[in-house]
Amino acid sequence: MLKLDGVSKVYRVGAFGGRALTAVSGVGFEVGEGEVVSLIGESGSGKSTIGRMVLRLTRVSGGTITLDGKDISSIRDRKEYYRQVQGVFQDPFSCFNPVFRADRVFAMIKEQYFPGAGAREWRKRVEDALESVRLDPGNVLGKYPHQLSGGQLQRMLIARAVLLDIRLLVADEIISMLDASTRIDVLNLLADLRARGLGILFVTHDLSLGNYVSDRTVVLRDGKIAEMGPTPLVFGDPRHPYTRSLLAAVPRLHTKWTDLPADGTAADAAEDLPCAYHEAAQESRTRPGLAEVADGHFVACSGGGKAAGAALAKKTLAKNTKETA
Amino acid sequence: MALKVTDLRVYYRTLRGEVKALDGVTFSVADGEIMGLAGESGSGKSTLAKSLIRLDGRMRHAGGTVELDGRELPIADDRAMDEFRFREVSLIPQYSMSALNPTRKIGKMVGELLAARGVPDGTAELERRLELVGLSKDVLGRYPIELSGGMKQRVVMVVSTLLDPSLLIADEVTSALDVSSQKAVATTLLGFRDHGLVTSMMVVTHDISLVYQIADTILVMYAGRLAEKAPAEVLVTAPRHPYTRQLVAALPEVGVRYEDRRLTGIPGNPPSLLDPPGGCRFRDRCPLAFEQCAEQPPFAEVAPGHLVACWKAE
Amino acid sequence: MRRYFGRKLLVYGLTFFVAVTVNWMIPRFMPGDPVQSMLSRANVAQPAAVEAMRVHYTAMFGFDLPLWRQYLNFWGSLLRGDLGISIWLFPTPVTDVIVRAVPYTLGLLIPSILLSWVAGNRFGAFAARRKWLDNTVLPLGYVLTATPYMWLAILLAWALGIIAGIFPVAGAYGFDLQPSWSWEFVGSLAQHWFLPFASLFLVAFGGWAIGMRNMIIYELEADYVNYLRALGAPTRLVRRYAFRNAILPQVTGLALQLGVLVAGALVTEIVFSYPGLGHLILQAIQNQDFFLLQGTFLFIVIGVLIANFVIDIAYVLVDPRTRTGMGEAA
Amino acid sequence: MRSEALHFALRNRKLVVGTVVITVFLVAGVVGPMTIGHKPADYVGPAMAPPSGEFWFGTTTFGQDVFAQFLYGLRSTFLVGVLGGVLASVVGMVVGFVAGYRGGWVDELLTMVTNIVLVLPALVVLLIVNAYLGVRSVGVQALFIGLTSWPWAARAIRAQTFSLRSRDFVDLARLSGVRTPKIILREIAPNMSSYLFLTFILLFGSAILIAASLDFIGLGPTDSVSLGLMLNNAARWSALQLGMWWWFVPPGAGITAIVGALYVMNVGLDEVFNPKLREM
Repeated sequence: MLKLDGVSKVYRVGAFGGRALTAVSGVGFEVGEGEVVSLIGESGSGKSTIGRMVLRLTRVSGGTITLDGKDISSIRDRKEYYRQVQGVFQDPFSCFNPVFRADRVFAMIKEQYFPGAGAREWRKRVEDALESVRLDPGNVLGKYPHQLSGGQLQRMLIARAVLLDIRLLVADEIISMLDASTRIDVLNLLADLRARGLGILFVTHDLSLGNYVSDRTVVLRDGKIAEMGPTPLVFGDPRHPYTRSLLAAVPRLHTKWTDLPADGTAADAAEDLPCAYHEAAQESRTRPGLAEVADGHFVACSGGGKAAGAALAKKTLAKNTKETA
Repeated sequence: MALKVTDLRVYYRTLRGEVKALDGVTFSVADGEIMGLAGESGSGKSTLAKSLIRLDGRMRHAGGTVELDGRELPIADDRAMDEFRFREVSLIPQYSMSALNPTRKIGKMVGELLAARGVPDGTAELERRLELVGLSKDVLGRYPIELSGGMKQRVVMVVSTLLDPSLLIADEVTSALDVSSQKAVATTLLGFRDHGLVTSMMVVTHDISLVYQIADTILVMYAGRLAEKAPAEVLVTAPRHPYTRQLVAALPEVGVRYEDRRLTGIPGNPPSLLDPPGGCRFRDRCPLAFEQCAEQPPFAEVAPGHLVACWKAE
Repeated sequence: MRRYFGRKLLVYGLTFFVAVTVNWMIPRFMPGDPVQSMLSRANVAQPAAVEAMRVHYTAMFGFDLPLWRQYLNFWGSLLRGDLGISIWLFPTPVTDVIVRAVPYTLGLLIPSILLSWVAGNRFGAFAARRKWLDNTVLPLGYVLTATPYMWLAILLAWALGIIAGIFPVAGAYGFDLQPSWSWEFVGSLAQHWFLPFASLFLVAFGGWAIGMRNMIIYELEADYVNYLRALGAPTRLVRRYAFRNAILPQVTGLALQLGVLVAGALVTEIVFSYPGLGHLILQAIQNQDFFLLQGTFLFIVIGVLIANFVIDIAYVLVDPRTRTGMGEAA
Repeated sequence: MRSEALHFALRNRKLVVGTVVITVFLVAGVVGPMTIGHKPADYVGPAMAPPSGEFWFGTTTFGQDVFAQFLYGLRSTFLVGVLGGVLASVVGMVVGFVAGYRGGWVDELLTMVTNIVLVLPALVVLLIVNAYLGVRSVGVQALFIGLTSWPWAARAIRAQTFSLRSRDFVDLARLSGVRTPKIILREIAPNMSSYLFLTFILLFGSAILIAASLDFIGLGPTDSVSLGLMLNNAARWSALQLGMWWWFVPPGAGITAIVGALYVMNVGLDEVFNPKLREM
């Protein structure tokens, strides 16, 4: 359904576009109907930029994004596109205009897409949508955003997207600001939507969340794909040293970091492995820069083994400002 | 006992009345203990952390005492607290990226701070400790804007622990970080304790899996009160409070997939703390609730080092 | 930093260009014949002199040339320092008239701007410290900034000049004196200088004090202040940092306020018949001396641009962020 | 949230005092002239009379009623303030919104223009314009003041817009198919309505001050009385030397009171809208 092909994003920074900053380069993957694809990366990996490009909030600098084979930038009528593709963002509080009631997000949809709908009919639709995200309409309609919890707001935004009978949902870090006791329910909602045939692009920095809900995983690093494939393969048999070190750094609930092979050894072990890309046969390099090491499991060159691991170790603390792009 | 908090109450003044953000908490932290303080937003964990070092303008100390190394902390008296700050209690704030004065060179700022606190010359020690976290002493001659976010965070960590405080409070220091950076920061915190730079530590976080990695014990708060405190391993594997149990069960882990095991959250929302209901505050969301829950359960020891505030916890 | 100055200079260059163009354009948009309207008001008795002036001004405007030529000629004579000849003081060149007046205006402006800025900032920071001071001083500050410059000048002249008779209220020095380096003359100069200076100083002082007070209050909410406080830093240190950081927007504020301050000086000079640029402007308007008016305008614009540039340099000196090349948010 | 603002508004002394002062002067300026039987320029009384029961503010050298001039003058002062303030706010808003929302080269260009107008000393430009073009009515005076005093407002609004633009609700509106002008008007502007109002108040005050200076220099309206013109006349006819304080004190005091009340109101409103500044 959705297909990215060699997509790049170059930002011009400074006055009159003096310098160029490449946020995304040559990324290609697909999202099928009824499929959840998680886009995993650290801050600065370009994952949110990709989400914004799919939502046409940011222009594509190179490559194409197509929906059912049609270049999305050629769809003149943005509304027509947004009828099929919608997004939910990280900060639910920032998604609601604080000076208006929260249900204004629904009114906006009505105004733009269903101006002819009767008030009663529309209210029924909104209530149905709210119930489909397990919200009690009586509890949330007519309230101001600050009177609702983050979880409630985020569900309302999903309900808003559902009102449009969309086919693809871009979920950008939608649960990272929610409390632990409610975030899993929102995550479950994504799975429910998938069951209804929606394609979902789930952008996250949290490996365990991505793993929980997605069919396929794309691991991004510095704007490029490091590894991608069916989620069980990527997490069960990571072939790129970057994926391995990410996995090693994730705090787990029943295993301490100290229980894993010590820091250095894990990295060293990864480095000693030969580069999966170069090991692979020439004919398996079916995509630019990626080699297919198993069915649907692609991996990029580790960038000279040691370099990649060392780069991560260095990066460890150097880069932790939140991604803003 | 390094830290002993007894029936501490701190309220927030708001227009609609006082929010009982911290409503009677009693616990202690032993020498050398790293205690994780976990809870959701509105649980009172940040209020507790702030209360131990500096109440902000809208907070009111409504009762209870805090004792550190046998001395009572005058937490309601901003002036008197100054003597304890930095030397006895210190803080690594959530806002490390903006915690340094942007118009002063870092070395100069630290020097002026130390001089103002009556510490003779700390430069040599400062340089040594910067090296410990992998920074060269050159950073002292630079302005904060010349450092990366990670470097600033490390500088703040070093400055906060420079006077070897008895208690270090780390307030959500990892929440905005990438996984790899989280690990490094958490490990550095652990190193501070292991090198004896700080005696005990309170690590405030919303992320139980992270704090589990470094803490000896974990204290879980809910709606302004304590729910459970136990050794980290016990809290994660055998929690006794129904809230903790549900919370831990709601955390997805690497390897758990939706198709295999559908996790569930905790239905409902925490009560408003403007006028909280009497009795156990979790009872509206609690699957085990019964009549007795209308009465506040004591925060009682159910096993050595394991305290729970629940009538059903045996 | 190079970029920072580069951008600033570009803006100033363009501003100068715009000012000159406006200056050139306006007489050409004026209804009727500017030369005729100027001469009709000129207090010149002999017809021969009037004829000489007509020839001169018609040539100056060069109305018979194509517009672009007129425009280039205008720039040409401007760059030669030729601003035409004053009607009011015919046949003195405008440049000479202005150069004679400039020292008086600068003598008023520079001390009143600098002193009010320094004193206002100190005082504002001091006022933010105590509640009662804040509550009493703040309203006073607002009244001062809201006062029209000329009205305060009139009040001071009336109270201290006319009623108390302490200070003279007109001119830059006694009518019976000739400029010289005698004690008597300098004393008279200072006496005449004081009231206009004081009224400029007071109005500006109120503005700076309020600005500083608000800045300090914002600054004391900053994260670095909270951090310092959490580490038990004494109030003295915190305030010193806050003051230093709150000064930065005040430096920018100085640049923004320059136009208002200059305007204040002009009207104050008029009140005191002080022989600076303000006085020239009044005379130019009353005598329909457009060349003088235009020349004064250009002079003031150039002065303001130079002052802006000086402030930019000062800003770089006080804010390390501009020097590292990372904080190019200007 | 709204009732909260009202709650603080009514308890904010600065705001209340400022509003009362403005209202009193406004009523005096609007209603006052109707209660006076003669025109402000009429020679109705003895010359140079100090304040008395008949002529509250005394008379001028020519026997004109200073109080009548004051009331009429208030009217043009408010008029110039409101017209100039509104115009400057509108220009500042358009430039600020567009530059802040569009960004890129549009922003570069508008910022450049803004900076140029900002650096030019407004009063001096107005002097030239007024002297040549013979601007002699309150409306035209307000027009020129409005056209020269918008830059700082544009800069401030641009900065605010810039930070609001990156908020997610703007993206959400775009995802709902809402067009840009509507997003600015219905999403961004309401979020800074208090800020826009504060900007307007400051522009209002500064327009009054600029107009007073122009009037004083002798470039004021010829078709009406204003507080600045009264000062100009008083100075021109040596009220100072003649000790006729009743001639030059009221107009200046009027301007100071109005502009000062506007500023104090501004601070009061700022405290109401901005919880950080509220006194607990």
